[in-house]
Amino acid sequence: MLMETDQKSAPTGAEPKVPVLALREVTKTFPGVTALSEVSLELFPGKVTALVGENGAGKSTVVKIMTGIYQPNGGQIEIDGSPVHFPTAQDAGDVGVTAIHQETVLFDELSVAENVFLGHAPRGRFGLIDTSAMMDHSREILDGIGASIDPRTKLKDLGIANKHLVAIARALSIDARVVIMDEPTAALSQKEIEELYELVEELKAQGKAILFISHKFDEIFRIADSYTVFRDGALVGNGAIADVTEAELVKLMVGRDVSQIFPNRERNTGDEIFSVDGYEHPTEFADISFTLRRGEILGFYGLVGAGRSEFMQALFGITRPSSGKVTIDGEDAIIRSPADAVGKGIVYVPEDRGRQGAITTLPIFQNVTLPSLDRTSKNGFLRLAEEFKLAREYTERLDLRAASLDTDVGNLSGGNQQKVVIAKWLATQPKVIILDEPTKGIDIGSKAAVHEFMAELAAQGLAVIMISSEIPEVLGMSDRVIVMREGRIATEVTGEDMTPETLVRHAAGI
Amino acid sequence: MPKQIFTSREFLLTGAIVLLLAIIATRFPAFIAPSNLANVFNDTAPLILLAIGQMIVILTRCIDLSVAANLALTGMVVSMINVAVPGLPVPIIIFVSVAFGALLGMVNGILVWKLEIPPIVVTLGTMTIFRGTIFLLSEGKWINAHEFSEPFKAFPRTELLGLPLMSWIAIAAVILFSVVMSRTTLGRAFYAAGGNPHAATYAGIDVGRTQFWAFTISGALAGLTGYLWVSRFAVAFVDLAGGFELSVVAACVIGGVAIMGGIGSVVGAMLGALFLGIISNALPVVNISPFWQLAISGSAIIIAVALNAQANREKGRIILKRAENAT
Amino acid sequence: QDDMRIALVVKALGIGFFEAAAEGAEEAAAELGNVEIIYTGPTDTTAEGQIEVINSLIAQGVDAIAISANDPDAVSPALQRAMQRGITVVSWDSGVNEEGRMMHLNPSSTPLIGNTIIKLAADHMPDGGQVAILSASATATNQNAWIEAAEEVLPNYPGIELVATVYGDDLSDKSYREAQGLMASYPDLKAIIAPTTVGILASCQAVSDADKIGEINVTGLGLPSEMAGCVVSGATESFAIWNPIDLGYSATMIAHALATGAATAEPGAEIPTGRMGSVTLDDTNTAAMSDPFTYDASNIDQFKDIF
Amino acid sequence: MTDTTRFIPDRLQSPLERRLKSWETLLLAVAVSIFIVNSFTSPYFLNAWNLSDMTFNFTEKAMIAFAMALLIIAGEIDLSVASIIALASTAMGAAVQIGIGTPGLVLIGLGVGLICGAFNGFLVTKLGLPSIVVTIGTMSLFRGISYIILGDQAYRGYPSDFSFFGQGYVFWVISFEFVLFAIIALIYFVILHNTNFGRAVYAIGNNPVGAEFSGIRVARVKFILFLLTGLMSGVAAVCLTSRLASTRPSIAFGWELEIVTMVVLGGVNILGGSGTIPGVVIAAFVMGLVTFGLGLLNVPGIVMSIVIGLLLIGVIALPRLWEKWKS
Ligand SMILES: Nc1ncnc2c1ncn2[C@@H]1O[C@H](COP(=O)(O)OP(=O)(O)OP(=O)(O)O)[C@@H](O)[C@H]1O
Ligand SMILES: Nc1ncnc2c1ncn2[C@@H]1O[C@H](COP(=O)(O)OP(=O)(O)OP(=O)(O)O)[C@@H](O)[C@H]1O
Ligand SMILES: [Mg+2]
Ligand SMILES: [Mg+2]
Repeated sequence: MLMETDQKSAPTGAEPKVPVLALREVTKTFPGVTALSEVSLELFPGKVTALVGENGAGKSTVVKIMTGIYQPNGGQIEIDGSPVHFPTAQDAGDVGVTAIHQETVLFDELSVAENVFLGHAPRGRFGLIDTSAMMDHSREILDGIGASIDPRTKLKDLGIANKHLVAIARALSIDARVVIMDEPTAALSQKEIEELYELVEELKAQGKAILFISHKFDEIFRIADSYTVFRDGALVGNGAIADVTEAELVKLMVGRDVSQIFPNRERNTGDEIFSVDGYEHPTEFADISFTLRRGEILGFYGLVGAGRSEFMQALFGITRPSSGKVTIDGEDAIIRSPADAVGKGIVYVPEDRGRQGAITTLPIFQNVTLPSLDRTSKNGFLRLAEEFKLAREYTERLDLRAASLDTDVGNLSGGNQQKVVIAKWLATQPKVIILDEPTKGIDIGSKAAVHEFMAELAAQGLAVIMISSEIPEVLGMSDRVIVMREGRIATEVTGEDMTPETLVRHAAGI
Repeated sequence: MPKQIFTSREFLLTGAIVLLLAIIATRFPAFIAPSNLANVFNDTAPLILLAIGQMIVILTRCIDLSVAANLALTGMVVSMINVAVPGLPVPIIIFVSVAFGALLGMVNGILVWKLEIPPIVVTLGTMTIFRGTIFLLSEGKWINAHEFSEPFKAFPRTELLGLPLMSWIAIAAVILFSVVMSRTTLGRAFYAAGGNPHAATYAGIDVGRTQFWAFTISGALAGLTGYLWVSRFAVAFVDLAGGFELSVVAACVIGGVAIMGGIGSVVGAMLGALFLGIISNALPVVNISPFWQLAISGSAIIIAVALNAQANREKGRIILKRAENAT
Repeated sequence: QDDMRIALVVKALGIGFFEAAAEGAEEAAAELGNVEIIYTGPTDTTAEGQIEVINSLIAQGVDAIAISANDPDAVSPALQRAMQRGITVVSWDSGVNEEGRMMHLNPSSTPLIGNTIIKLAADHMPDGGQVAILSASATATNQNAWIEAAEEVLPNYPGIELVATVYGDDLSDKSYREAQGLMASYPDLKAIIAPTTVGILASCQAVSDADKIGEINVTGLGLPSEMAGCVVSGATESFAIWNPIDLGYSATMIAHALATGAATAEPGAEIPTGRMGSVTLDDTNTAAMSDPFTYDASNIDQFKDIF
Repeated sequence: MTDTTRFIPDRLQSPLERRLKSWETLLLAVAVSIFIVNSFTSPYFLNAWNLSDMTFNFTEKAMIAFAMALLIIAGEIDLSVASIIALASTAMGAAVQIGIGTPGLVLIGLGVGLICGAFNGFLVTKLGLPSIVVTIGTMSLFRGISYIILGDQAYRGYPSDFSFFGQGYVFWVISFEFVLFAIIALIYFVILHNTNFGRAVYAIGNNPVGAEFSGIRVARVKFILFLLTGLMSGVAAVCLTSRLASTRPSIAFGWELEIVTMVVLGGVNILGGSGTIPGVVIAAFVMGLVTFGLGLLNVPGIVMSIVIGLLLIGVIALPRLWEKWKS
């Protein structure tokens, strides 16, 4: 195929070859939001391009445009230099563009093989799907990535890590020329992450073009050849990874200098306020006991799937433990539902913000006052003025950014949604606040704000429990760390013992 | 693998049907004579056909409340055609009924796909509109046995290898759709679109269009059943098969189709239909007052949905090692 | 506004029997002059549907309502309200309880119909045997009265055994299935008696489908136009019916007479019914029109084009 | 991006502006136009007594529709309401036979409604079954019990003072039923729009998991909603039985779909999360006006249902078509 080699729209076009896939001044708008404005991006065979940017910068939107899930409003997509259209995901697959998406987009009720091949299954006689060929192919691909999964099992019977491997197998099942990975390591454990890096190397060696999206700088610097930075839907920089430092990247992303330093806290903890004694559940956790003081931040570390969320949700009354006791302020507390927990002063900021944390289709003020209606209402009758007052008080304290208090929460950015959830709980004036992965998927700028805020809560005398899978965050924020493994407490560490090595060792059980 | 077969919904339902037959046989042995069972099957054929269509619709997270009205309207249309042109050969009549039914199904499908109106609202509306259209077409008049041509009436009763054609059509539909559902892209798309619509878009499946095809198939089957129904009972009128849509949904539910979409099978739908068919045929002969029928099928639905829910209940995650070994 | 408006309310629109009755009503209207017939009714045989129809007739201030009721009790309060607002209310075919109408016109006398339907069956069963009844809805007053009357005369027909009474709700498919059920439950069944035009047709179909023509005789009340096929095929030896045209005609005549004050509805009163002569009210203000007439292969061709 | 605290206004749009652009306004316009059309097409329409009679076409259904609206907003549905009427009416009829007086009858009617509602609520909230199937089951079950009790019989002989509920007038042409309807509408308006409970209903309908995680007792709220729906069915049963002065098992047959239609026409999202009581009130009037207006022209009921069906789809489809056409 003959191509013209001069690419006028390519920002820095020193690459020798023609890009396999290129975006030219692509724009994408949603009602009220411009997700992408005239961005350009080029992917070359055998090269890994890292795409970085804050939450909502438009990274996943680019992925969806490249794979035919969204249609751009302007600009064009080029394959080997000639313009193409991807009306559906199928069309992108047909020319060899494949993606591991940020969310796991698979089918619980279908078999592993069908998940791998849905939409492009091998055909046999009469154009019917050739089931046995499909099984064989999937087994080959799964073996290829070191996953020993029977392709006949239903997807719902797999654990989260295996599901992710199936998603990867699906991306590899078409003979791809371009492989896109949108935060592929977010749900994987360290071991699986290493395997993924190996896979990336292998794909690279096969001459595939790779787009790699991540918030983790260590891995970007480890595997990428070049980088592209988005800010607020616009391209703000690109180049070879060798020519850039982490600080420069961060500055490009956020538009200002950000330090990864955790807030300095005065660690003066008060009296014991909360204790858990012998919490047990038939399948999820066992034998959990600990205590907590006023003004203390207790970190919970563990590998993904260690059962931290499950245990916290039991504390919050979502699931019932089979035995165990909770004491708060010296009194026994019986918690059978979240309503009970809130009544006792225990609140929980869940990991799954969109589904569990906020009611995204209701306005901000209603989200904030939902658990506090008893205080804003009179004899069970609503008083809107009181509600606005309460909502304003707490959202202002958190420096929420929103157009108005009656905007639906779903219209806010991820970080601001998190603030609404926290405001909702602070308005109930709790004693213990549990934060489950409070900074997961949150960009570096917002992250610092959340950390700042946690420190402030502790300073005000709240007892804070923080689940986190990021070691720097756990070490930087906590006074004390409990490490969980397979539903049990592996160890509890304080002071000098709080080192990355101890945490990892206990979390992995080595 | 065998364990999977024995715990499958279809197997359990077959067991329930055999048990039901055994109970009936204790009071009325002649009921399980092969000829009578063939009769029961033949009687249930319309319900089976409609249940297959409904199952596909429910798979895609929709519901089609207009099936019975579609059946009646198509039945009236082919009857009027038959009255107007008595010489028209039956194959053409069948083609017209399938095409016309499919067309009505497409109306539902378009509204769901292009305007994204919730299926229950769409089909609630078209249900009354279809019925009303029959009234407008027929001016409310019935078409009775003596007005139909003989070949028109004879078709579903014609016997082939000892079974009426009506039964053969149901059997053929079960086989055809079993293959379609398990071995074609469209069939798998129904499962995918209903099981996880979000993921389906990512896999290149147009969920709306898949739903459109589900409604079209349901409509086509309803149209075909419309012809079979009017020719079998030799009558067409506005209220033909009134309220039958609920029996159809009930058959699906009993057959293990999950109302939230994504789960169900053709064989299950057929078994669910047979279960209801056996009950309604058996009550008169075992001398239970027909007034019990409604309460019995209601209880069957509740029990079936409770059992299905039990089977589908999320087991929760197993994190503890000891619990994993225990199960 | 000088036209007198008489509403003929039927059980459900579209049933051949009532269409024919409406024809008779129009005939009466033409004869009387200055009378407008409003032929109306619900689309399915429910009392609630009829009440809505009655309410709108009251609102229009019609002069008279002649109704064949789906439920003798449920429609009664609505009809009482009609009478309070000065509307003449008569029932015909299927009656309303006494409070709800001024008079009721039976198509024929109940004992006579009861006897006829048994006799129709017995005539073709020289050796006796089992018979079953397939009725319309369980709430249809007229059907129930006839069945009761039939049971009373049963002892007069030795050897005839009534084994079951089932209900097809005047739905063809349900009636068909009930007929099938009867044949399955009573292998020795000799006759199915269906005192309803829908039921008799469905039974006929069921019997011919089961290849039992000659074994089981379907009889009862039916319209010649609809029954012609059954008689030809032999599934039905004979059946009976009164003339629905005459019934609609008479009901209209009576309603007109009462509404104009030409006659009063009271026990013993004689009300003229045009070409049909006149009817005499008994102590429940009920009158009978005429005897049912029997149709068989010999005369069906003559009547099948009329009604 | 500055770091100073910014002021966030309470609202962007004034409540009045929001109301003017709402569904209710559109529906009100429809209702007024139908009213005007009716007064031109029939000389009998503008008459106090006739308008009063018109209200009987919808009051009983609307009472249930209010409770149903809350249930649908919370993401559930109850298709058994008409069958609850049948069962409650049957119970009252049976009570008449043993000589229970009017106050007792009312209590029995309401009590049976509550019990049925509790049964539905139990199946849905305690066993976690999908309400659309559960209530298709109980729909058959409740009416089936009526058939078992009554068979082909009817209960009559209600005490004469019992007739007040369905046939009595409070003031001139204002019927008791209409007054009851207005009071119930007001109560439901306050419950849904002005209480904590109503806020919980919306929260649950928008995101049941999020509501649970916010400390709302989701199961309890849903259970209460089923109870309320059962209770309102009981109230409607008292009115309807009184109006018909008799009970048969087929009473109120098919009402469930008309009630759902009324709720959806009133702008309640069938998928849950949004809707208002004024919307349902106006929808009740729209349906009453359509059926009564056409009734005055002696248009058969089935043709009216075409109009209702078209309205149902039309009022949802037109705004969407408009949007599509604009963009
Ligand atoms: N379907 C949609 N409808 C409306 N707005 C959308 C939609 N999808 C994305 N957006 C908006 O477009 C912007 C870019 O979103 P995108 O998901 O691409 O961000 P991202 O860079 O992938 O962020 P993250 O790091 O959180 O994954 C955001 O403001 C988002 O709210
Ligand atoms: N088998 C599985 N199927 C589906 N999702 C799973 C599975 N296992 C884990 N997940 C999801 O992966 C995420 C992490 O798992 P989990 O919540 O158990 O980890 P954790 O130890 O509690 O810690 P954390 O909350 O920090 O991730 C959760 O969102 C969980 O729902
Ligand atoms: Mg993203
Ligand atoms: Mg977790």
